[in-house]
Formats: sequence, structure tokens, C-alpha cells
Amino acid sequence: MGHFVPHTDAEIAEMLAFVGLSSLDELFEAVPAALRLAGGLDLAPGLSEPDVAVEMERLADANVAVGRDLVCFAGGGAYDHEIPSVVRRVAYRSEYVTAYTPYQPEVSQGVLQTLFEYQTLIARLTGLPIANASLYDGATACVEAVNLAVAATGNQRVLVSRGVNPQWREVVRTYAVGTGHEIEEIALEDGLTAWSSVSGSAGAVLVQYPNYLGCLEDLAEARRVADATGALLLVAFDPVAAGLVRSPGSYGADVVVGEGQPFGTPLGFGGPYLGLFACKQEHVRRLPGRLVGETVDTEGRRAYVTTLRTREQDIRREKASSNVCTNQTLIAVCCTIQLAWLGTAGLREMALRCARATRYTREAVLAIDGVGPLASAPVLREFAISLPNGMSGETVVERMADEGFLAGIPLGAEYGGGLLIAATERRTRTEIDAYAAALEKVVR
Amino acid sequence: MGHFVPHTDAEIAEMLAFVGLSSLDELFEAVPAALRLAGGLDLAPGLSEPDVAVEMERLADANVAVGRDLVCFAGGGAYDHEIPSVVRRVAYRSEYVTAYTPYQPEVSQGVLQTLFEYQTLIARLTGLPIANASLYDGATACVEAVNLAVAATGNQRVLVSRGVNPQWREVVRTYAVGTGHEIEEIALEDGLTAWSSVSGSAGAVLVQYPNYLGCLEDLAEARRVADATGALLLVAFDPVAAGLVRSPGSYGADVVVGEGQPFGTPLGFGGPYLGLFACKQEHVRRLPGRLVGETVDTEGRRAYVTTLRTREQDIRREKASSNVCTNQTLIAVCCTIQLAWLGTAGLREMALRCARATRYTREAVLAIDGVGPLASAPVLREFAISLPNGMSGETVVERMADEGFLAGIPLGAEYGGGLLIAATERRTRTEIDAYAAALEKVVR
Amino acid sequence: MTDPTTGVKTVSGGRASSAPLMGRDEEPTLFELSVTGRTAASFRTSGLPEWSAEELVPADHLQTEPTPVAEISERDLVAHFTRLTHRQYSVDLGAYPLGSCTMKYNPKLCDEAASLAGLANIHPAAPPSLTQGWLELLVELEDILCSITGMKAATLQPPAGAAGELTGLLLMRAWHAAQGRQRTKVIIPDSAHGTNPASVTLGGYQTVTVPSDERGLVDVAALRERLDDDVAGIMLTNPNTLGLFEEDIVEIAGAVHEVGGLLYYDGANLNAILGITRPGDMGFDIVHMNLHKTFAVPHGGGGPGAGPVAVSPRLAEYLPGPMPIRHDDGTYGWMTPARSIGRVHGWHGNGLALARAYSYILANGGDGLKRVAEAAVLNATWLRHRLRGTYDIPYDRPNMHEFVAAATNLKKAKGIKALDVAKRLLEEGFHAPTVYFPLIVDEALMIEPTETESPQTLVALAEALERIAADTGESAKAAPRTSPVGRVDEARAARQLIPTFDARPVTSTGDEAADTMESPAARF
Amino acid sequence: MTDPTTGVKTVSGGRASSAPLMGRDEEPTLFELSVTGRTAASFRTSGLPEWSAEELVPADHLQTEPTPVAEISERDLVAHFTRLTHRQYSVDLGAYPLGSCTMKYNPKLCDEAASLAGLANIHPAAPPSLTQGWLELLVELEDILCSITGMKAATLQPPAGAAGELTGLLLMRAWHAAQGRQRTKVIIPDSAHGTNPASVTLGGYQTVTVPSDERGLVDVAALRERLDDDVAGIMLTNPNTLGLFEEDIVEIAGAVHEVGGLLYYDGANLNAILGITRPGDMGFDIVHMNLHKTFAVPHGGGGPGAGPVAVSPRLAEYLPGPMPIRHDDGTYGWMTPARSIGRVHGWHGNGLALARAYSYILANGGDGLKRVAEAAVLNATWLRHRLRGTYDIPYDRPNMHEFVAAATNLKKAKGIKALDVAKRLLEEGFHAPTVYFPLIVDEALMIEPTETESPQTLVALAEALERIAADTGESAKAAPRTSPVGRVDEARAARQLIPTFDARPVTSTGDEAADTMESPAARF
Ligand SMILES: Cc1ncc(COP(=O)(O)O)c(C=O)c1O
Ligand SMILES: Cc1ncc(COP(=O)(O)O)c(C=O)c1O
Repeated sequence: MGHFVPHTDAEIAEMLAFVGLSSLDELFEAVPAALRLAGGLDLAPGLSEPDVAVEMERLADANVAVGRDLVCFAGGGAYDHEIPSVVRRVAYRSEYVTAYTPYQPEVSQGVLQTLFEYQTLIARLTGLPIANASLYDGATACVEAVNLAVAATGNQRVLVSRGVNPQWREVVRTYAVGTGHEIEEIALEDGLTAWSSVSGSAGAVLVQYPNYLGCLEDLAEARRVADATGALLLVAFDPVAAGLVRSPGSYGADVVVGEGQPFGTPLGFGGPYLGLFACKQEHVRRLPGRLVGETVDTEGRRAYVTTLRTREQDIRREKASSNVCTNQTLIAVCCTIQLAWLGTAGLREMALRCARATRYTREAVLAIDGVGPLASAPVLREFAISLPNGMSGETVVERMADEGFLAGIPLGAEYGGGLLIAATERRTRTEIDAYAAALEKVVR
Repeated sequence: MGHFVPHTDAEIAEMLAFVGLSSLDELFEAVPAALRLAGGLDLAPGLSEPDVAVEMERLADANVAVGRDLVCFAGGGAYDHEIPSVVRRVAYRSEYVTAYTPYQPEVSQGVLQTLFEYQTLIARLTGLPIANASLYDGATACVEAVNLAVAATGNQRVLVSRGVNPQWREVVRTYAVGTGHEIEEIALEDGLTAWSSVSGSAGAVLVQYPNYLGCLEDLAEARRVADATGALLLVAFDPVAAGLVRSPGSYGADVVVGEGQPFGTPLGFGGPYLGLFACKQEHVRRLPGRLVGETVDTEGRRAYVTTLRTREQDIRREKASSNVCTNQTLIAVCCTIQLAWLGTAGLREMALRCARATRYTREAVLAIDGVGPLASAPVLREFAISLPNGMSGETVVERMADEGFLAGIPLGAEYGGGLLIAATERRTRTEIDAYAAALEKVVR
Repeated sequence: MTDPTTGVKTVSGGRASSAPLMGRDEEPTLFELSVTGRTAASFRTSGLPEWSAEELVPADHLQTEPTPVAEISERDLVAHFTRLTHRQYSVDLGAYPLGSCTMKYNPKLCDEAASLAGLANIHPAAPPSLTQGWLELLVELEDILCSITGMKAATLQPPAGAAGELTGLLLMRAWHAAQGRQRTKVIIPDSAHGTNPASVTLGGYQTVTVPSDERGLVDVAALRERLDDDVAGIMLTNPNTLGLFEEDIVEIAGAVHEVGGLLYYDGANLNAILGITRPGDMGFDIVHMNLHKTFAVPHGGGGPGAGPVAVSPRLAEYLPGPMPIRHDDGTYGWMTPARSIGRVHGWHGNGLALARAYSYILANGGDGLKRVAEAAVLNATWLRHRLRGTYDIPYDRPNMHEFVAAATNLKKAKGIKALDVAKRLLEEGFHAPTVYFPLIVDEALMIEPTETESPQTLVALAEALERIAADTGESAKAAPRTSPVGRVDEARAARQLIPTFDARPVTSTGDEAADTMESPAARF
Repeated sequence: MTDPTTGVKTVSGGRASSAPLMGRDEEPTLFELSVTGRTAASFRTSGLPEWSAEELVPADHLQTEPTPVAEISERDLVAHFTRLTHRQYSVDLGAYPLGSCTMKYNPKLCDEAASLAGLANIHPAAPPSLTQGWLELLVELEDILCSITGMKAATLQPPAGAAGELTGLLLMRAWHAAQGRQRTKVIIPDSAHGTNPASVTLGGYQTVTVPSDERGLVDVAALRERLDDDVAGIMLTNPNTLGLFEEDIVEIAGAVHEVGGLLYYDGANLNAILGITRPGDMGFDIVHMNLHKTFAVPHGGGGPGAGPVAVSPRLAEYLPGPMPIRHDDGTYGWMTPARSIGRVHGWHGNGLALARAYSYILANGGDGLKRVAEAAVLNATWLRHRLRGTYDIPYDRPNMHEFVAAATNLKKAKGIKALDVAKRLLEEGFHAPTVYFPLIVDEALMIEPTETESPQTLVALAEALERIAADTGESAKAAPRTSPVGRVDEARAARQLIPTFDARPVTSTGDEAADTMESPAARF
């Protein structure tokens, strides 16, 4: 039990004496007797470090893991990208891991400068001038974007493309109950948002690029529609795409959000991931979360500090731009190091390799009898297929697991079923050929 | 190729221009043309980081690993002890890993103080006042001890107990060819050194405690024999035993050496390990390797520095006490952290648990029909058995591997064959019961 | 450092002058270290056709210029970030007595647990047949958290405390709606953390503040005045942010429940009561936990954390889904509660953070967790007694895991403000306490030593605080003098916003900034 | 830090005042942090009978008092060693231009390779059937090292360069003995590293020194004078320790071979010639390599390294055994050469260090290794050109991967010695070069930038060295002023030896040392 409390019995006795008590129980006299847990917690006694390791390994071994057991073709917001050794070795240095929010900038320049670099990188990738120091994940970043847009426009009508990740849309809907926003969805046509169906005024238009089915949306059209409705244009952006395509900022997006997991974060059963958030200068006072700025110290040395703090909950309380306090700094550190490792050329190479693997996989898969494309629009790292004979995506995934593949993500009814397949820069021709062969067998 | 050279082509060109050359080849004009490798190295081109990882994992998977595949009952100088997470997480911090020998003490207090603490710990464990900052391994530490003893006594006759690890004895013999020492072995009787067989004068008496067969030698008798022959008493000591038994220093050993692997170093196919070396005060000027001492800086602050450096090869050259330069500092850091983690009570607990597991294993194994003890002397963490029907240790090890065990180490002809079995604090009753059951099956 | 002969600043990835071991220079940014054409990246051999960007991406989507990232060697990259870590305080360097934040030592075994390949390399969309280990872990963790808080069911989705609060408020909303009631207000004490009112707003409620009484506890009479049919509930943390146990909690719960309101427990201070008492027994309906405070998910410089929410039986059917469940046959799967408010996270919550917390709980066990609370309270109590007389203790009564001191008299006597104490403490080798919070205490110093600090560390911390109080005002104002940078100009940061490297004015710091983008390689 | 009110020093595991980020205090030792009764250890549940020590160990062997180690919490342990790492320079913080030591950046991928469970958790006595992966790795590495050096066969056993040297000398001995010859002398240049003569002695030979000529190369005429029938061989490093290529190597080899001697190549400087030329082609018979220099086994604060020895065909049968071999059927096993000198390591060498080097070689490939040599030589050459004029360059001719500068004129002009330059450079954010070596150069500064330092870092280093040369003598003498401790009193360390904490005189540092063993807890 309690290996991590250093106090010896003798010390506890001395400390109690100093404060005029004679037992640890007396420390809790403010707690009404009726509320005191008589028998202590109903939990197993503490385990030694090796025993904990045994138990954690047992649980880990009860999973079927990507890499060890399965070749991963699943994406849908969580991707099997390469993570180089430097990310693990440097981002997990204990100064990064065991620091708190940089409240004392004089001894927190490490985290602050890293976040400043992170903000710069996210601004560059999104094509916008301001990026915050991280949000929880792609889904909640969408919520924050919607809240910003509604606050900025005063219009609670929020138009969300069905091309946005369905789980993210669900999160947006969940939170909208509190804020009272009206969420309306825009249907897809052949994998792309049916912009022509939009009418009326709105506070926000949210579109994903590339979208959930992997397709490259027409952001210029999205911008026009947003303008026509008086809405801000919110783009949920795949940051890997920044290696190949024009930035959402270049199309005039007001806010760009995204999921930062592809840069340096393992699949981890879905978290902790990284919510990316960038916006135009004019929205900076509505920015959710923390912002690091450059300044100087008393001797004129360059220094960094969290700034525009008056937006934040600890100062502005019920009027804050958001309730976010703890964010995902460490994941932002991983992202920064991973991007630095990639560099300008590497980011492009990574995106290019994803696109090649995806093209190759798509061609191989579509060559299978009965498999068809769910959409014809161009894709980058992910694409959707229909399955023969009404076979469900779930069945294919289960069967493919026996063949050593995580085949993809089953698509829901709103997409007409089928399977969402992703291929990252980690996928080799051998793996893809084997995947296609297995799929052919499985759908037969 | 060469991911780790930062220079861009443009930079190379500029640098060449600065030094008045026009090609990289010209840098090597001092190398006679006839010696220039025309086609470059006959090696495969460089691999990317992920490709290297794939290849290294392929090799790793081609081994049958302790923990993952096998329960380990092998010892013989390399033990399967627990390594807590703090050792891995702290000792492998890059400041420890990527530092050089602390030549500039002002910016090397981290390594220096850690070594000072290491020396203190080794001195405490061995019961001697001086310990150096590490040697290569247990075997070469024996060589250094022998060299010191011969230098101190001027007598080249070296008596080595057959209870000393046979591989270590072989190393002592190998090096003795250079120094001209005469190595003579002392036989064992029922697992213990036959001291009565010793006569004449000698420079060194080397005994292992507990010895290779796991038996606790009579160090008081060893001291008497050393005195009678005029030799220094050199004890190769198992540092884990320091948790339970009296130190060799308390018996009057002149030099204590040992293998530090049990404290924080993985099996690693035999290295890098850690040579422990401690001696009496009077031998300090003959001490091989580095020594860290406490001193002060210009402002009177406590500081550490390598000291008595005039023993060392870089200053004393052919008259140095040893040729050791690079040693095993990082492994000494691991050892220090592991010992600090164990603490006084933990070291005792670890030794006690080894002794319990060994007792339990020994009783279970000796209950098997046809299996007998090779020696009757008391043991701590290791013991030797004879096998039925002239079965070889090698056969048992091969067959037991199929049952999921690394059964032990086959004993050579000088011990009459059999198997050397070790049980550390990691072994559980369940594992030992299964081991005994499998052994029973295998030797039947 | 600027070359005196050329006046040009050399930006070098291999110079360590910014590492406090060596000097106190600035550390260049990634972007200044960047040199065109360099890269650290390398890629797996794929054997795939090498289609060009133009073949793969339609022209109207394709970028014309590559996105500028940074161009840096692996060597410079590693050195840069390693030096940055030397410019960063952390629990692993020393004590971090930040009140409300629970900066305890986080066992290394939890780091290793969370990096097991069998946990880290699991896709969140993989079906239950492939994720039985994860599901078991989540179900077990939910059970444990319910057991610790005295609640019925829990969701592990919320990624942090604030997200847990909002989840809780949405649960509150859903419950009231299901009762056919339209409630508009949520009561919070004036000592509450800022996330509470911020979440209340996002939950669609108005914040009504209830004052603290002279004890530092909720003023029950004032509370009763505010209770009416519009009240959806109350949010409390207990112990509260003054570190004091709300002794009238049973009465409070009764009063709130009487008007049909729910009680929300902000679990940021759960560390104080582990194994001692449970929010469920106090009458709370909804509890969020900050696993990153109580259960050793290291804070990571600001996150990630995990903010599970546990609820009483009547709220269980509203929890976000899907929830991990144990089937009757002993296997595990997912289930969405009948009246679920819906997802609050893109996947299942901050999984690897949950795994860390789970391993921490396993290591401590029921007995160890109680010892955590005892030692945390003992440490804070000892320190309050020791500092009494040196600092003001506005509410000098039995505290729990933290207490609030104040620099009111020091400020009066010598002009030493809470902020000055904080900065001077950095020089003494300690992180500063939380300052100016809670808002109801002037010159507040909110001190939470946590249970992992030894009595020796408490003595050293007390001695340091005593030295500071004995100091001159000038000395305190000049602090910190030993850190890589001195006091930072926060006003300037806000006034002249530089949120990215690219936003730097050409001569932002008044000196050599303009040169630094130029590759020094150009000067060979 | 001493409490001014009590005069007693508090030793606290949670105070970070020794971390250069916070202050410049001393870091207490483990032993001062120790408090009776504390521990960090925990043990696996074994289910075994709990026999007592008395039941397990005969009374005459059993200790009466437990061996005192230290008694410390995991929290204090982690903080202590983490703070110590902040008091330590390393390649990952910045450049380390230590001549002869090749302190290059070591790729992180090699760290990961060496920590793979399938390599780390293999018992060295496990039979070949269980260790095919390791054996393959070792066989491949031997082949590669032979290919790089131009030799026939190699042993991977020697754990460091010096061990390799001695192994080589024992091979030399064995070979001469097999020829029925009794040789007594080994020739080494006056510029040789100290391990060379020390190994010669241990190999049972006498060292005969051959002087360098005005070029800084072996004086061939002087060498010829020393060559006779007593000469067993010559040990050379090429490039030599001045960083100069021994241009007459073919002539030297011929002359030594003529008298029946062997040529030993000290591979410490192999980094300079990777893919450019090979010791085997130069005529060497025995070559040791310092994998920790050339192939990125990080130096670990002084080790471990790995010092494989490769030999020409006629020496192959003398190599230490057992050697890993590839059988005809493609499987791997062990073999001991017919006339093996015997083991030189307790097992098979520093296995995990070998694995690191292997992964480094795979990553670089033949092309990459050549680029390593080119960039290493280019960097050193550029820096020599740049520093010419500021520092003396005693042998100002084409250098290889390092060069020797000197502070002779600086010393004359301002009293700035090589040591002062070294200490001042620490303030500038760089580790110092090797000083006073090789011994044949007065006030030597032996500079090896290595190939992983960028041109920008070279500029910064040059600027720093130029600033130092432009400095006053006083400033240089006062250095280093920014490090956690100032210049260290080395003489005192030797005069008043304190090799362990227990050897400290009661008032060793003249101040509060005596108090520090007392547990501060006693003062509550
Ligand atoms: C009292 C209190 N409530 C709520 C929170 C919010 O938790 P989080 O930062 O995880 O969102 C905090 C943490 O800062 C807190 O201290
Ligand atoms: C030229 C030279 N030879 C030999 C050695 C000895 O190598 P090691 O330190 O690995 O024993 C060194 C290393 O310091 C060296 O620089």
C-alpha cells in the first residue's frame, strides 16, 4: 500500500504532535461523523510495482494490437502514422511530463516556448494567424468553433455538413443542448456537401476537409455559402493534408479546427488526442483556451508568457470565451516535435506517401468483385467503399481481423453502409496486396 | 543515407570554398591514392528509421526471450532480477547517456556526484573503504584484482579457486599470458574450495562468494590461507548477497570484485555489465580505473572531481595501474539508482526473497527422482544438481525451453556435469512448481 | 549571443548557452534554427508506385508552395527541445505546492503502464472482439471510481475537469427536462474555481453566487435565500477552495434537494477525502474527478488530464454513450444508456490517461489511497501551523489537503505582495503556490504540499517562506534573479500581441531579431 | 541552504535549489537525503514460504547489521537524480568538441533498438537454439566491421578500446609465439593515447617511443632506427592524434613487416576514414574499433563502449572464442578458433552496445558512413582555417576529423592557458576541447567538431573561441562563472582524499557538513 507517501510512522507521530493531534483520524474532525467511511474504501489492497505491471500487461495482451497483431487500415479520425524515436525520447522527458500549466513564466520557458512554436506551426498549417495552445480533441474543437461563431455572429443556427465525422457531429449536438444552438445538417451528394441545399441565414457553417469519407470538399464554394448565409466558415481540417493541399485559411476560413493525433500521438484507444484551433485575427478575443505570446523580461531578454488571459475562465468566469482549463499541452509538445522532425519537405513527403498508399489501396480494393466506390470525388488518405450482397462493414472487420488486418471502419446507415478505409505512409505494397487479397476472400 | 549529417549541399559548397577546395574528395588528399577506396564501402545503402526498426525487430523476434517466452532459472553471473521503472526512466535520461567522461568537472557534477554515491554504495556493500567508478565486468574486474595483488606483493603466483566462475577464470588466464602471472587452480571438495590443498607462497588468492555453484565459501579460512601464503585475498562477491551475509571486507579481504549486473541491468546477452572493484585504503595508488573524490570549488561549494589521476593511463602511460579508459559509467548509474530504490530494507528483502525462492526451488527439484545435489554446502540464490542417467545439462536446457523455461546453465566436466539453477526474487511459487513439474517430465 | 566583430547573431543548434547549466541566453526558436534543405525525417520503404502530387491531387486543391514547417537536423531538434526542458520546472525537479492543482509525484510505473504496446496501439474504432483488455480496464475503472465517490455509474469520456463539469451540467439539464421542469439557475460559492461559472454558462444556466461566511464555508442562510424553483442545482467542491471541509454539507444537500435541485461535486479536491468520506454519502448527485490531480496522470505542462463523471442512480440512464459494459458471459462490449445525453468526446475519453490512473489506483489500493488523503492533509495542516505568525492565515481552522495563507500584512509592512512571495520562492528552489486565488482572499497564497512531499521538504519550504517574510521588499521585488529569465513583462505580451513567430514585428525585441531568420550559412 | 534562524541545514528531497534553473546550491547526496525507515522498493507477490534469514543462512555467514544503503522515497530519488542530470553537460544539450573522443549526436533510433525486449531480455548462457537473432546480429556486425576495416575476421568481445588494444597485443604475442619467436618491444609514437603504452605493458612488452617529425607524422627514419628483431610490432592510429593522416603508412608498414613485426591500428580515429580508406589496405594486421566513438554508442558519462578487434587472415585463428558463426545450413552457433588466445570478456562482449552500433550502421549504410567521414573532416578543416590567426596551429596542414590548436601565444600575451580557454568556453555554452593532449603539443587544444554539428554551430564555436582570445586574462581565469560550481579544487581532492561519503571528515567542507547526516525530521 501507498508506496508513494514518504512519511515514516515516527515522522507522522512528530508531525501530529506539532499540530496538537494524537491520531491521523483527528485530522478529519471537520468531516461529520455520519459521513465518515467506517471501513475505508471497498477496494483491493495496493499492489507492488511488479504486480501492477503483471496486471497491466495482462490487460494489454487481451487486446489485439495494431503493429503487433494487425495491419491497420482504419482511420476515421485516428490514424496509424509513423512516430519517430525522437518524439518518444524527447517529448516524454519528465520536465514536459510533470510540469503544470506555465503559471510562473520565469521557470516555465520550456513549455511556453514549445507552445509558441506549436502555435506558429498550427498557424502555418491552417493558413490563419492565430492558433491556441491546444484543445482536447477534434470533436470538442468543433464545439468551440461553433461557440465562437455563434458569439461572433449572434446567430444560433449552425449548419453542419454530413461530411463531418459523425462522432464529432454527435458531440456538437450534445453540447448544443446547453448553449441552445440549433444544429442543422447538410446532406452529401456523391460524397460531397450539397451546398445548393443551403438557404437562410446562419451563424456557422462547419465542413470537414478532406471529409469523413476522405473526399476533398470545395472550400471556395463553402466560403461563398457561408458569406451568403452570414455565417463564419469553420473548417475541420486534416493537418496531414497540409503537406499537399491549399490551406483552409487560403480559402478564407474564419476558424480552422482539427485533430492533431496524426502528428506524434499513438492510437491509444482514442485519447489523449489533440484539438487544433486556429482563427482569424479579429476573433482573438473570443479564442478558447490558452494563448502564449512573446514578450521580454526585465533585462530585455526574449521571453514567453500566456497572454490575453482575460478571455479565460479563471479571470472572466461565467463570461469566459470557453470553460477550458486543463488542455492537452503534452500532446501539443509531441505534435511540435513530430512536425519539427518532419520539416517542410517531410510533411509534404508524408502527405504524398499517404496519398500514394491510398490510391494504390483504392485501386486494389475496387478491383474486387462487388466492391464499389461510395463516392467519386478525389481523396487523399481515406476512401469509402460499398460492399457486395449487403454485407455489413462490421462483418468484414471481424473476418478481416482473423486475416491480420484492421480492415477499416464500418459506415453507418446515413452513408448507406460500407467501409471506410485509410492508408497511411506506413503501409507498404506488400501489406496492401495482402489486404486486398484477404478482402477479396472475405467478401466472397 | 546519412540522415544524421546536417549539412546541405549548398553549405558543403560554401565550406569547401572557404577552405579553398572544390570537392569533398580533395579533403582527403593526404591519403595516398593507392589507398583510396574506389567504390566506397561494400555495404548496403542506408535505411530509414522505420526500416531499421523493422530489421531490428526481426532480429529481436528471432530470439526466445526471458519474460516474454521463457521463465528464467539461469544465472551463472547473469541474473533475472526485477528492474523498477525508475531505473529505466531516470538513468536513461539523455544527460547521463550522452555525456563523456567528466573531464570538465564544472559542468559534470551530475555524473561525478552519481559516481561518488556509487562508490560509497559499493564500499558499503563490500565492506571496504575505497571503490572505483566501475570496470567492464566481473571477469575483467578479477583480472585487475590479480594485477593489483601481484604488483603489491611482487609475487606472480596466483591461486584461483575452481569455485570462481569458469568463464572468469578463463579471462584471468587469457590476460595472464601478457603479464606472465602463473595461474594455479584450487580444486573444490563438495562444492567448496579445498583450502587444505594450498601450499607455498603466492601473490594472490582469488575466491568467489557465494561461489559458482552457489555455495557459501569459508572466507575466514580463505583469509588464513592468504596470510599463510603471503598473498592478498581477492574475493569475487555477489553484491546481492550483501543483503544477507557479512561483507568480504569484514573477513579481511584486500580486494573485492564482483559483477554489478544484478542491480538494474538487463540480461542483454551478456553486456554491457558492470565490474565492481573495491579495496583497502593501502592499495589506493594501485587502484585501476577512475576514482571520484569530493572537494570544493573556488567559492567553497562542495564539488566532485576525478582524482588520483596519476594512476591512470593518460598520465602515467606505460606505468599506469591499468589500461582502462572508457569504463561502464552508465551501468554504474543504473546500479546506483537501483540500490537507492531498494534502500537498506529493500536490499535485505531482495536477498531474502532470492534465498527463499532458491530454497523452495532446490527442495522441489531435489524431490525429483534421479536428481541429486552437486554439493551440500549452504546456498543463497543458486545451486547445482546432478542429472539422472548421465543426461547432459544441454539436453535438459533444450527440452525445458519447449516447456517455457530457461532451465539453468549446463555445468562442464570439471564439475562432473549437471545443471546450475538460479532463482531470484522474481520467481513465484507457481512458476517454480511448474518448473519442477516440467523438469520431472523432461528428465524421466 | 552576438558576435562583437560582425554584430550578427549566430543561431546555432549546437550551442547550449540557453541551458541554465551553461548560461542565461535566449533559446532560439525552431524557425531561427531552420536552414533550407535540412530535414530529420525518413520514411519506410513502401514499394509503392511513386505517383507525383499532380497525379494524386486535383490542380485546384494542390498547394503551390509547400507549407513552411521548419528545416532542422535531428541533432539540432533534440538539442533544442532538451535545452527547453532545462528551462522548465517540474515535479520531478522539486516541490510544486500549487494549491488546487495537486502536483504530486507521479510514479514512473504509471508511465510504463500507459506505454504498453497492447494499450497504446489500439484503434478506438476496433470492435469489442479486438479490445477486450481495454474494455475490461474501463469497466473496472468505472467501478472503482464509483466506489471511491459513492456513486452508481460513471462516464470516462470527459477529457478534463471542466469538460466533466459541463457534462455534469448537461446531465442536470437532461434530468430536469425529463421531470418536465424548466430550471434556469445554478448556484456556486464565491470561492469557486473559474471553470464552474464558465461551465454553468455553457450548460445554459445562469450563475448565482452564494457568499462564504466568516468560517470560509458556504453561508447556509444566504444559500437558503437563493433556493427556489428556478434552481437547477448547486456546484460545490468539498473541501472547498480554501481547503476547508463544508461541514454543513448534509444540511446544504437537504435544502437543495428540497427545491428539486441537484448537487454537483467538483472533484478537484478529492485527494483530501479518499477513503475518508464520499460525495455520494454527502448527498451529491453528480461528481467529476480530476484524475490528473488525484490519481497521478501527470499534468504534462497543462494537460492532458481526464475528468470522469460519476452519478447517483437516478442519473445513470442519462450518461454519455457508448459506455463500456461487462456482459453476463464475462465478455465486454459497449452500450448506450436509454436517455443518454450523447457523446462528449470524439472517442472514449483520454484512454491512456485513464490507464495511467488505473495503474496508480492498483498500486495504491484502498489502503494506500486513504494514506494519500491522510498524508496530504497532515502535510497541509503541519505547514499551516508552522507558517502561522509569519503569514496571515485568513481562515485559521482545521484545513484539509491545502490551506490559504495571505501576504496582507507583508504587503502592508514592506510592500511584499503575494506575487513577490511567489517569485522569491522560485529563487529558493521551489515552485510558487497558487496566488490570488480563491478570489475572496486578498493577496492569497494557496498552498497544497501534496502527500508525496516529505516532512523535510515541508521544513525547507517553511524556512524558505520565513526567509522571504524576513526579507526586504526590494529583494522580493527583484526576484527571481536565478532563473533563466527574470520577471516577464506580461502587460507587453497582451498589448503587443505576438502569438506566433511569424507575427513578430521586424524588430520586436529591439535588438537582433531581424537578423535571425537569415541563414547564418550565408555567411561562410 | 542554511536556515538563518536555526543555523541548521535542511536536507530536503523536494527542494530544487541545486537545479541550475533555480539556483546554484549544492545537491545533497543520497545519504543526506536518507531517513530511517523510508523505502521506494516493492516486490512481486511470490506465494513462497516466508522463511526467515536465520532459517536460510548459517549463523556464521549471516550479517548482524543490515548493509546501510540509503533510505529514500521514490519521489526524492527521482528528484535527486533528475536534478543531477541538470548539473550535467551532454551531447543532447550542445556541441562537445572533445578531440579524440568523437562526441557526435547519437540517433535516438539506436536507443530504441537496444531496448527491444527480444534483445535486452536474453540470457547470455542460453543455447544457440534460443538466440538465433542475436547470433545473426553479431555475425553480420563482424562481417560489416571487417568490410569497413578491410580485415578478415573479428572478435566482438572487448568491451572498450583499451580492452581491444590489449586483446590485439595478446594476439600479437600469440602469433609471434606460434612463429617460435620471442619479441620484447612494441613501438608507439610520442603522440599516442595513454592506453597504448599501458596496454603494451599489460601485453608483456616494453614500449619504445618513436618521435614525430616536424610534419607531426611518424619520423620514418627514427622508426627505422628502432626496428630490429626484438620488435613485436607497432601501434598507430591513423589519422594520428594530431588529426593528421600518416602519409608514409605504406612505407612504415613495409618496414615493420620486414623485421617480422605486426602493425596494430588504434581505431579511435576511424570516423575520419570511413569509406575513404581502410586499415587493412594500409597494411595493418590488427585493428580495434571504438564503436562508442565511430558508431554512436553514446558514451554514457564514461562508458559503456565496445572495442571489437578485427585481424588479417593470418591472425584469425588466434581470436578469442567462442565466436558467433553462420553454419552452412544458415543457422547460427558458436565456434572457438583453433589457436584462440581465450576469452577476454565474461560473456560475448557488450551486447546491447553492439546492437546499438549495428542499428547505426544499418541506418547510415555504406553511403552514409562515407558521408560521416567527409562531413567530419570538412568540419574540422573549416574550423582550422577559421581559427588560424586567432590560435596557434602547430601543424597547419590538411587535417582529418580533428586538429590540434594551441594557446601558446595567448599564454605568452595574456596568460590565458589552454585550461582557461576550456573553462571560458563552458561559459559560452560549449563543452571544452580536449586540453594538453597530445602531450607533444604545448597548451594543446584538440578540437573534433564531429559530423553532426552544423556549419552554424561551427560559426558559433569559432566566434566563442575568438571572443575568448580577445578577452582579458582575468576574465578567462575567473571562468566558468555561469556553471553550478566554479573551478574545482583538484589538488585538494587528491591531497585530502574523500572517495566516499563515509570517508568525509566530520567538517570536511568547513561548513555544515556535520549536520547533514542528522535526519531533519528530528527537528519537528
Ligand atoms: C477546483 C477546481 N475545479 C475545476 C478545475 C478544472 O479542472 P480541469 O483543469 O481539469 O479542467 C480545477 C483545475 O484547475 C480546479 O482546481
Ligand atoms: C586514440 C585513442 N586510443 C585509444 C582509446 C581508448 O579507448 P577506450 O576509452 O574505449 O578504452 C582512446 C579513447 O579515449 C583514444 O582516443
